[in-house]
Amino acid sequence: MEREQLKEAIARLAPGLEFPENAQLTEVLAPTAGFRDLCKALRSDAALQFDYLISMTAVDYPDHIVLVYHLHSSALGHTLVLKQKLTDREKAEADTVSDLWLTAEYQEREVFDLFGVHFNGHQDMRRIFLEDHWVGHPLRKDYVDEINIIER
Amino acid sequence: MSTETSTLNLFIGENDEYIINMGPQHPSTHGVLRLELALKGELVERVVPHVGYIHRGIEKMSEKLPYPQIIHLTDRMDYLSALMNNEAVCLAAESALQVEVPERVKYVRTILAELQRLASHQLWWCAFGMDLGALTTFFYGLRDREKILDIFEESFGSRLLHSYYLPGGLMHDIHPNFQKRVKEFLKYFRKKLPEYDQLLTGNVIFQNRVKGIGLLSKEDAISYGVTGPSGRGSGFACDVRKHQPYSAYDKVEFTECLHTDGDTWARYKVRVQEMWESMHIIEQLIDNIPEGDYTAKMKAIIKLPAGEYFQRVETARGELAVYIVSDGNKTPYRIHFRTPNFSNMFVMSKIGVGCKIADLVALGGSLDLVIPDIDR
Amino acid sequence: MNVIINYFKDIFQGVWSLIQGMRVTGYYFFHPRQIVTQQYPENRDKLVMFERFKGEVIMPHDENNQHRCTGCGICEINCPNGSIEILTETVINEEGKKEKRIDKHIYHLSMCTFCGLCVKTCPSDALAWGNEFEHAVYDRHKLTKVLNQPGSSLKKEPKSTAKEIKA
Amino acid sequence: MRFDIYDFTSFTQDIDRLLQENLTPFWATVAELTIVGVVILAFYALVGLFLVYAERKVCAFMQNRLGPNRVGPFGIFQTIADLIKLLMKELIPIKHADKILFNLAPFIVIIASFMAIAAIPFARGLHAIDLNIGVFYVFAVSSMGVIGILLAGWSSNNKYSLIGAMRSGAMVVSYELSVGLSLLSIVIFAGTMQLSGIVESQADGWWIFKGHIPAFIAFLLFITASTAETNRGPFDLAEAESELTAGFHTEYSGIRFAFFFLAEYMNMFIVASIAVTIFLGGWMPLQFGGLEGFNTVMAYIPPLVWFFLKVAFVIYLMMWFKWTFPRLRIDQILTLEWKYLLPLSLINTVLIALVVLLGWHF
Repeated sequence: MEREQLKEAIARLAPGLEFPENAQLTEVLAPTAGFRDLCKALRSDAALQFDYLISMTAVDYPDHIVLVYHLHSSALGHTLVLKQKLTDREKAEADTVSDLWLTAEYQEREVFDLFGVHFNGHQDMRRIFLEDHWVGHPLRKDYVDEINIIER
Repeated sequence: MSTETSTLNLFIGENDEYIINMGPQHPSTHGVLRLELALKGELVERVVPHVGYIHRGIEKMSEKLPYPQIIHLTDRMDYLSALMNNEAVCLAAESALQVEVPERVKYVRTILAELQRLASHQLWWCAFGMDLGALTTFFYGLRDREKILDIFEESFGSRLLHSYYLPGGLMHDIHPNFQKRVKEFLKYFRKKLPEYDQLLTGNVIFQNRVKGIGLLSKEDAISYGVTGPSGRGSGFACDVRKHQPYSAYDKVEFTECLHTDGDTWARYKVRVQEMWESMHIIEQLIDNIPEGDYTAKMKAIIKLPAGEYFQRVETARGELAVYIVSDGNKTPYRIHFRTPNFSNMFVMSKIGVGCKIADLVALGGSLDLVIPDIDR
Repeated sequence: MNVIINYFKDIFQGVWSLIQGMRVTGYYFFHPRQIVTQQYPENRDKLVMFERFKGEVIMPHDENNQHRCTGCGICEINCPNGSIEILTETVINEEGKKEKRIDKHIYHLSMCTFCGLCVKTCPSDALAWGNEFEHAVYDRHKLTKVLNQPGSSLKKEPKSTAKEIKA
Repeated sequence: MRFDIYDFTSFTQDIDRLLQENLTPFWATVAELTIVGVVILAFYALVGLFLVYAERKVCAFMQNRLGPNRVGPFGIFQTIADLIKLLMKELIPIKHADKILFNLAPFIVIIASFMAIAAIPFARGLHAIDLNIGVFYVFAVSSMGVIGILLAGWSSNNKYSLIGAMRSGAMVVSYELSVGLSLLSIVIFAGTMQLSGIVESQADGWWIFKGHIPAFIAFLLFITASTAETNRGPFDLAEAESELTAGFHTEYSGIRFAFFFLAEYMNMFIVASIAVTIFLGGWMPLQFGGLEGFNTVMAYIPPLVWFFLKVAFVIYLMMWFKWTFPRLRIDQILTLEWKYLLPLSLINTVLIALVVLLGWHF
């Protein structure tokens, strides 16, 4: 599906979607509210069928965290970058999509571990790589570890 | 799946479950993976994977390093497909800079990727045999893999962790003997690969051990993001080489090996078939490597323009995706590696249920896990 | 009846497949020439590594004990692990001018990941790969090496030759 | 004292007479027992060491390797070096292990295999005891070892060990049947359970040749089932190192581990000896009717050489199995026994009974 068609098809699904220009792939910035419903629609819509979550990660900016979902349709072969912006860095929360794409269960755990984003509705919200008593979330830009991180 | 049941000292878990820890030190977890198993007799009732024993924070480290220096870290994720990992970062950087790499580089990268895939599948084959108790396979696989490693060593001086690519091309040109050696190897391995079938594939014990074990449906494979030969064993057409060709894959003819059974046997067959396909791909390219420069003209300091870049590459184990967020500096603002083993491994908690311990070993072997790739 | 035939067919096919496998191992058992083991310490004299083998970073010196390192520090910047440290000193040369030149090129082999960026980026081709691979020592500090030999000096050569070598 | 390499009867009788003449009957018996014990013990250790070396060399050659080649020429002293290492190693005490059983288990395993050696006839007149129910005795004693394995697994306080021990128990219980039935088939042929009698009955041809196809099938069944009984080869589920790390002997170290190790190899030797005695004519040379010259040459080779050559062949066969095949799963092992080996053995036994009744054998 061409990029413009894809944008049209997605824009039909939910209001308030932004389509940033000059992106490498088709990109959608979705509002936090109703994000799960949008995901559900993206997955089940016959013209879209985004059934494969390639990767799910987060990017930490000084004043907000962006969750990035790379979606792919195994049947139709188009790719989409779905984003949502979490403005509250201190108590970052998002809705889980782990029941829609099963791999998200572990990718969300990773984001929780390294970025400190809590996913509501996730059944097993534990740290995945680090020990349970670890303090801080290492991939945040303001994370300090004077022993292990050597600045040069 | 609450945390309480994962207490190590409990001899008996909930509902009279017999809890054992497979790993982190265990011969068949292929690294430091810990699987917490709840058993009923020999039957596995629950698999809870615990990872992170060798988490090195490659993504965090990469945020402080210029792009050429990130490449040597990618070697250390999936060390058995180091060249493909290198390639992923290079391709992402090249597409960001809109550099057209010379044809020679594309050809060499494709040949090397396929050689690496062969080497990786050979190691998988021999380790898989060993998981199932056929110890001799291990030596045959390593014997043949050695030939590929020698080719690598002659061309770029290293056997496992190559860091041979740079954004824009290669570190240096391939060795003059490269083509001759690769052709010799192909001739040799075309004779040896049927031996693999004779020894293991046709064996009735082996077939009984792998058939119908660890059934993974296509829907689950897609939903779990199980890619690579493991996903293709379930009928998930996920070969990035085929669907989004990069390097010289659009110039070669090869089939995407698909099996629909989704069991350990299907995954095994896909990999053995891929070894044949890899040889087929190399044969098409090896005589036609164009002359030319081994690298495109690059600036001394590589700065990606601000933006986000996403590159998918097919490694020996599945789909590796690199996601780079650049703010225009010489270091990435954020780099994320979507590693194939991360998704491939967690599917064990689904398909491992109901197996016997021995089956769990078999299906773990068939997923071909490399643990550093999970932990990054 | 079919069941019984299949039963015996299964047995025969199974046994046949087992014999196939035994043929492979049996073949190698009776063909000891196929053995690939290298008897390492014994074959040390004959052992030739590939010329590009990355054993360690070295700084080649010529017969006059001269090297090409100008002490520019590009390798130090390009090393991802900080395994190269360059100590320079300022001396007054024959012409009476102040000149910066290398004092010690320190190489921590214990931290090196053999990525090859230092050798690749060196503008004057002062560094190269050595074939030595027996690095085992009893003391970690012995892995920290000074690459420029004591008393060595910078090779003065016309710029054109340096370029030719690079090309 | 007459020493005849072809017949040890007079030799052993002479020793017996010598002792009886010089000592009281009680002390003579004690002396005889001691001699037999020491000889068998020395033999046991030697064979064990040699077999470990042989296995390592055989598997190395099958895997394109050289195998041990450092200690002594061709590494022949490697196993001795290993033994010294094992003797010097610490016996690690296990917390919460059942101390008595834990220490007892290796001895049970080794005693069981030790006892079985006693009944094996190495040459005419060369055996510790010639029971008239020899087959039955060997059969009974050799399955005692599994008690040791069960105890080891249970007392180690290790979950992997326990699983390994239970597997071993399940296996032995089932494979006993096939072993018994395949031995029984030759007992039907020979009409005796005395091991030396069975060997003597093969003077004109080994049972594997004389007994037509049923005897050959019985041989295959016996090899398969006994490989399983010795916890070896594709049936090494009890230790299954890729699943259970080391199974029942995970927690053992030093000499206790060496006992398990030695017992495994000795069991292999015993099983091979039984197979040779029953199916391959024991110490009898290879004879073909009608080939007089060939038969004379064959008969010239001493029986001890014949016996050990045949044993080496059977052991090589078992090693060949082990280093070629993948391991079976526990349910497949039981399926193999109950669905394939056992019915086949039963049919085979009936067939042999028919053959014997109709007098079809040679």
